Amino acid sequence: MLMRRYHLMSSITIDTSASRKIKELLKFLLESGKIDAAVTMRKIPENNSYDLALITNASNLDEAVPVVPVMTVNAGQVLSSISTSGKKMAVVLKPCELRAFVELVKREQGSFENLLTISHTCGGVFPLELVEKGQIEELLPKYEKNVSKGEVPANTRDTCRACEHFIPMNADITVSVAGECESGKGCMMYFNTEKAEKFTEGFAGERSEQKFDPSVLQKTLDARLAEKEKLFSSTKKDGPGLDGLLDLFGKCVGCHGCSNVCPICYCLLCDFESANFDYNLPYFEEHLSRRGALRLPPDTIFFHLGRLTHMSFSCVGCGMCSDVCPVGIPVAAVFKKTGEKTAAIFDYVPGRDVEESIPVMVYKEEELSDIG
Amino acid sequence: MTDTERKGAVLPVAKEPGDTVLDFLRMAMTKEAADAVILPMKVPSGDSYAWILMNDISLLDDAVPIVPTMPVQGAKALRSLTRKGPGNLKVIAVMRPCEIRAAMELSKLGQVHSENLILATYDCPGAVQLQKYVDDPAGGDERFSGMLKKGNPDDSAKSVCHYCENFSIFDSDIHFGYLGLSEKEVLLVPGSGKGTEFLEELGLDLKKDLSSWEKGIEEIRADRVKTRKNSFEETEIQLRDIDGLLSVFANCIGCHNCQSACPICYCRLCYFDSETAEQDPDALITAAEKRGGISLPVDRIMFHTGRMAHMSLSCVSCGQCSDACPVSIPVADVFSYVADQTQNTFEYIAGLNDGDPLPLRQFRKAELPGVHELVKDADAEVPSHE
Amino acid sequence: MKDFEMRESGQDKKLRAKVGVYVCECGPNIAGKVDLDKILADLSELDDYQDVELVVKKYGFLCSGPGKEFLEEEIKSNGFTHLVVGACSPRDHDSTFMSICEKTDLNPYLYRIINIREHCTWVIDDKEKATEKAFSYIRGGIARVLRQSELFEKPLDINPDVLVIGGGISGMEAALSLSGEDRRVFLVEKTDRLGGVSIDLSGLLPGQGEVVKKKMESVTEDKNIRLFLNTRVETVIGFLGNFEIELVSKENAETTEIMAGAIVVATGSELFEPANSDNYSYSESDEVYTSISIEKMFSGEGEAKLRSGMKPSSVALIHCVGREEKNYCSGICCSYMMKLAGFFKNQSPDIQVTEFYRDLCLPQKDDQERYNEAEADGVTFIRIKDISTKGTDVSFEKMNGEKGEQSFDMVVLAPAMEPSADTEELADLLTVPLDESGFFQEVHKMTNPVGTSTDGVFIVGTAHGPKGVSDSMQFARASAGQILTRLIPGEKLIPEVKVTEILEAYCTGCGNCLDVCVYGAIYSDDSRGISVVNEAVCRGCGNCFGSCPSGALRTKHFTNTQLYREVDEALR
Amino acid sequence: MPQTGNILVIGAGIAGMKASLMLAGASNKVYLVEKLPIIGGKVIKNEESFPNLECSTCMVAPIQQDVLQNPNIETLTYSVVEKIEGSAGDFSVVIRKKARYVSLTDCIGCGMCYEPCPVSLKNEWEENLIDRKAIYVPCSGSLPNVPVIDSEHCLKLLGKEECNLCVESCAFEAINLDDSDEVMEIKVGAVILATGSATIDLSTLPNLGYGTLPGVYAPMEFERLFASNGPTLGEIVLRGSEKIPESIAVIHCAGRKEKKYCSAVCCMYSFKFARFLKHKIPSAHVFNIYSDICVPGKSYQSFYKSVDGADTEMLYTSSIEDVKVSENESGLKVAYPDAAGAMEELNVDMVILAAALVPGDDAAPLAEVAGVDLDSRGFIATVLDGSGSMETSRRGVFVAGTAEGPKDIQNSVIQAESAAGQVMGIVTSGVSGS
Repeated sequence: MLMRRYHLMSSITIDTSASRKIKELLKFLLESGKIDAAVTMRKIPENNSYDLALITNASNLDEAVPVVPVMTVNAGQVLSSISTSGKKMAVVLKPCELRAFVELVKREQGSFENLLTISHTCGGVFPLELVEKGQIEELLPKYEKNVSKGEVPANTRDTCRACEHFIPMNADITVSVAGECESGKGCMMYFNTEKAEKFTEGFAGERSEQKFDPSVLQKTLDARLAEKEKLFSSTKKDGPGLDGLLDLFGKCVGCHGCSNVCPICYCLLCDFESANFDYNLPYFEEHLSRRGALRLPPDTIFFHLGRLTHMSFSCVGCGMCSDVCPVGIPVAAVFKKTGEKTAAIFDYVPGRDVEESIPVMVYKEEELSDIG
Repeated sequence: MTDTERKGAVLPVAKEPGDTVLDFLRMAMTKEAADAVILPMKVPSGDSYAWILMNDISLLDDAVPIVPTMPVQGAKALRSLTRKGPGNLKVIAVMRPCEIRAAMELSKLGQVHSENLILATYDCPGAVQLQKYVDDPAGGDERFSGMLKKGNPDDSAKSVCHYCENFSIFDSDIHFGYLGLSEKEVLLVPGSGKGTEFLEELGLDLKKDLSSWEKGIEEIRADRVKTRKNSFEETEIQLRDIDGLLSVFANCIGCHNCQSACPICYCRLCYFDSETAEQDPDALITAAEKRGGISLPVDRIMFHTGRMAHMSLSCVSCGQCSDACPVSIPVADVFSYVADQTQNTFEYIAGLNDGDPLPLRQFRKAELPGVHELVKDADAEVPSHE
Repeated sequence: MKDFEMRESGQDKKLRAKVGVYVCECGPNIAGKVDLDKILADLSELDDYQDVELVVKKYGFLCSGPGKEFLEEEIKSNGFTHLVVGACSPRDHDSTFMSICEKTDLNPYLYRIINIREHCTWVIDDKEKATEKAFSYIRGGIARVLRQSELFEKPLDINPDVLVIGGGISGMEAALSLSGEDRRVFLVEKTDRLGGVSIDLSGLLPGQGEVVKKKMESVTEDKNIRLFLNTRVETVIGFLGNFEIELVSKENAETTEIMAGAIVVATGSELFEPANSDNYSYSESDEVYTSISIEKMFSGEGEAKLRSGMKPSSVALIHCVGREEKNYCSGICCSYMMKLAGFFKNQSPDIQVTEFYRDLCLPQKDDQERYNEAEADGVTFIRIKDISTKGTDVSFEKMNGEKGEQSFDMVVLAPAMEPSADTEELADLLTVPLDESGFFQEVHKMTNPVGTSTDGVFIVGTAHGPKGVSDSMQFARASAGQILTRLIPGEKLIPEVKVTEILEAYCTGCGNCLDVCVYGAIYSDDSRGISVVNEAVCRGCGNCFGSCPSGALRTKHFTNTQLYREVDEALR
Repeated sequence: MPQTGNILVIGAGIAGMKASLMLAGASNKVYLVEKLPIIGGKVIKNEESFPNLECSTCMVAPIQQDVLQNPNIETLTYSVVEKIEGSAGDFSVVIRKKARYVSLTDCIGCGMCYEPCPVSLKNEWEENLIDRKAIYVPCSGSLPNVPVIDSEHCLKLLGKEECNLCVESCAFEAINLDDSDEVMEIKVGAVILATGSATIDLSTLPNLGYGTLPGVYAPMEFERLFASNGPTLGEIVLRGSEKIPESIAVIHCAGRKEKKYCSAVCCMYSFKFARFLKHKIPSAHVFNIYSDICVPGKSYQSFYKSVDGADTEMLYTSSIEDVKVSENESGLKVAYPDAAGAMEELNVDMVILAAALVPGDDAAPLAEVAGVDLDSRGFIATVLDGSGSMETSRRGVFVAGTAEGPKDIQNSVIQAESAAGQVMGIVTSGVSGS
């Protein structure tokens, strides 16, 4: 995977942790009135749970934990419902959340106009199960050590361990967390765009022209790619085709939770829940006479196939779907693998660039030549 | 509801109660009293079950009528089959009492047409919690057979099963009773006119006295009622005020799995997903400005209380909502506690097949006696300021 | 060939809207009570929408002649896509401003009147607060009007013909008043003859008896009235102007299908069965008759004789039979009982006639006179607190507590009038509710006693409630009047525009809305398993809107989004 | 002989308005003439109407609005019909539009001109319970909401003083003091008389004490006392003493003996009064003294039963005409013969008389002008053809409402629509026939 070349950007070195630095930035932006609201993860002490919060008053920032290995909801999905307000907002996004939002903007579901995006190199998040059991506190120290050493932390989400896009591609402000920050060399906050410069005018820390050196994260990248190989081979059950699918998705209970939490699934009423998939009696009787038996409710597996065709090439592998599956189907792994394969045909990377149009939405004369 | 003078039939003993049920179904299909049956079957990966409509008798060998866990609520399967009408296939469905009760409620909402269905239930000792079963199917099977013997749920079962009173014959057409009986004996009890006719058609003589079986069931029910009271008292403390409610649902991420798993939630698009409930971006942020910040996604408590308002009168506390929750919120306990109160207020029992229409869909002059007193007291206090 | 994008990129395709905001001074009523210029200034600086241009102006009297011309000109010259008028109550001038929109090419449903007079200036004395409230009302109105969509009137062809059910005096009168070259009347009678109950009545006024016979002749001769005897109505589907009706003949069970624009229910009434009241016990052989059998005797052979053929020398006329049980007074029994007393006196001058009554109800024009004549003729009137009979022996208790016993040759009971037998069945057929006395429920007791909640179905005569022959015929002519104004041959009917629609994608056919629809405007489409609104019948009352758990129902012009945005904006 | 689709309706009460709306609905041109400055008739004087005690203004205001906004109805308020000549299908009518001195189009009813007017006199519309100015609208909520100047009391119009106070107060130059009557001639195909009725002059019944004893009230006076837009804004207080009455007697059939007919509606409004009194003064004792109860029809008796015993105590008298009301030290004494004929006495603070309905004092002159006969009771007679026809003795002239005799609102509306139905029979057949 070709690492992107980075041009010279003004940046500051961070003396404290990335989380505290971003919190300082948010405080500065809110108090200076440059933004009306900030979107960041928050820790709620009394029932030690986490949630994504929209904060408009700087005094409420103390519970904010901008960089935390927890994703209760994909911020990209939530942004689609608030980004079109006229208000200026700074949003702290993990790389896959930012990429998910880019895919949504391409589908008219939001706009960057009033957003200042702040992202960071990401070490992956823990599954909701652990968050709900309140084990994040104990796992944090070991997690931060792994991340700073470029190793893949244990028991994070499988798609996070296999994620090679952990460097944010087009955020206004990027904070390098993985690989640099804790290794004593101090991590950097880069202001990639004029918007970033304009917003952060007067923010503490003297500026220096720096180039982001991706090679430092080469070790992390190699570890992630190895994990991906392992993950994709594990999802290859005994052969493709219906049997393979049945093995994987046989135990699906049809709750469609995976599509509800998926940032790319923005349809109000999924086609598989609409009247189109409501069969009358002759249908059942005819299929029963032909096949001797059929599953009720029907189309449990067909739903996953349908979702794959509708959105898998835009799947950013955030892992929310696997987390909410009541029967633990590795939905994210299957969608990430299929998605990457399809996108590769069009050499398309979901969320890389908002101007890059969605493969199925565009007709190009010379296309799919290797298949033809 | 058991009524004393009802008689049942004794079925030939087989290895397990489940096998007795399968023998009965084979006999019914060979005699063409039924064209097809709906039964759970193991999925290829072996760690869960799915409802299968089958008319090929040979497939019955792999079916598992008395199934350890409840991946999909049976009423949802019946709804998908009969929403657009009863069709002309005679089908026997063998399900847990709470599944058949949910189907009865759905029939009052035009979602299930049971004219050509024979709804069969069996004594349910409880069901293994779905995630626990999927993680360890073999262990799950073992725990379930233990429950079958004891007639009561163990700690692997769903929380609602521990205080379920309607675990035996309720109002289905036919019922397989075996809890509390000697080893492997299974009684077949008709629950409705249709059920009696069906059994007589099959040539079964319904003469077996059921009193000993019924006494056993009553004993189990008695201590279930006690557990129910304690559990509701606990939930009451948890839900004492809005903060209590907020803390119970604090981890909710708004994935609405509980609504999709619930058999009573038949709406195609939930009101809380539709664009009407969707906040206008500016209004959202203005609301946030008033409080200095809001949690995203917004309206989680509104969703749960709204769903309660819409379906709690038909809630049969089958526990599917807790099973489907990724962050293990005890949704079923909360909804069962509320449903208990709403259904008592209307003196309505969810799932009865006596054609008693849904409380909110009929107007009775004398209704809500409790409320009248409340209103009268309130009036008394307010000085009439004419 | 150039690669072309299947769709333009999102940003530049925003809605272009130009909203005219006109605030009426209404003389001192508004201008005097609020700081109008501040409102106009604040409105013009509204930055809620980058893609909407607001034109904000004020005017003295928008409802005056020049005001209306000014507004029409403004709409045309500015080419507004939406219009908001800050003025008075919609009840006063909503229709005025909508008709102005109709003169321009601005759809009248992309306009809103905001009541800043009755809601702000007339009720808030503090000028500053009134200004603030008026401003926020108009701001909410703009938000709502932007989310309104165009609606169009859908004129419907109508069938001017009329179905009249019941061939009694009121059915015949309605049929005769309605039939014409351009309007056929189908008169359906379940028995084998016309005339109904009134054929046996000799009528209160002289010559009233002949009226019924005359009406029967003109009905049979009228070429525009098609008569169906021994026929009953099987099914009725449809709405005002378009009813499809199936008639079934009782003789050969053959069905005929007819189309009609309106239905007049004239199914009459029956008499209360005295045996159902425990005060009166008698057997077949006793000389105890109901008033209708005596009427038949007098209008038949002209005499009322006992079974033995003898003329009675003493008669008891007992009023208010069944009045307690039915809990209503039928209003005309006193009049016709005194008439019968007169007939008995003519039949045998020295006959002893005693009338027992609980209350004398003499509201008609010449009732009192008839009472005075009867008294002069020697009829004894006894007001009773309680009464009971065994055959022809009557025991009673007067108002002063005195108890009395008397036996008579003949006893005539005046039973209460109650709804006819097939009322309930017909009510279901026509989705017309019944009232607490079991008669058809009129849509408004005082201002529209002939109409029903199902538009196009009218109730006349004693089907509406107990009444006399002339009142019944007046009800019939009133219903004819309403039909003549609503169903004008050749003209179209414009049903309500702001109706409710059901989105097929969301509806699961649970039927909640069916239960709450008073007008029977929603039916279930079993093939698709959903409910459907018949937009020609729907009155847009919104009852169903509240009953749908999944929000599959949308009332045009009052959608949730419109209402929520209006409130959100107003409360900013 | 030209058949014309125009119709003249005299009287804009509930009957006149309903008949006009029905005829206008069939695209006939209707001239609606009303002698008062406002439309609405008697019904809008009651706060609520029986049997379901619905608010009268809420029931009638939409009908008034429809009449005023209907393009086919030309409403001529403050006008009288002076001549009706010709025959059915071709009547020529002379109408005098009395000078209003206030322009119907310019005035917006802001009410600024009432206060400055120096003249003050009794307001007949409010049964003289309150005063009004020379420039006035009969009550708040009048439609059309435009005042009229009473030329018999305005100082300027009487030539007594050069007073211009109302003109100066009007911001819209809507007042023109040298306005004058206007006479117009129209051709109509049919005429409907809907001029309503009046209550008997109770002072002609000496032993009931109306007029001499202040505590004795006529029914319309009590209606206005109870009305929220009435003289006392709904407070029930006794004349002079302003005291809230603790005990009230409602005496039925006042004037029935003299008029020799039952007025059909008094029982129902007497029960309504009992309900009003109990509602406004919960501690009050209410008595209804009756000899007969006339509650015809399917929904009246249930209202009577709901009032009987709950809001009032029913006292039966063997002869209602022998009831006597006299003064005693604490208030009023009502003497009446009980069931056995023995005289009973009742001490109350207030008496309300359920007065007989009689033809309005303009009924006879109207019959003159319209050339129609009156019946034995002085109401306008109909041709008694046994089919309840609303046609009067003169072909083409119809009558509806209480002008034909005492009746309730339901029957007035039915008669109005029935008369309109008959008119449409002639006019349409007339028009289409020609």
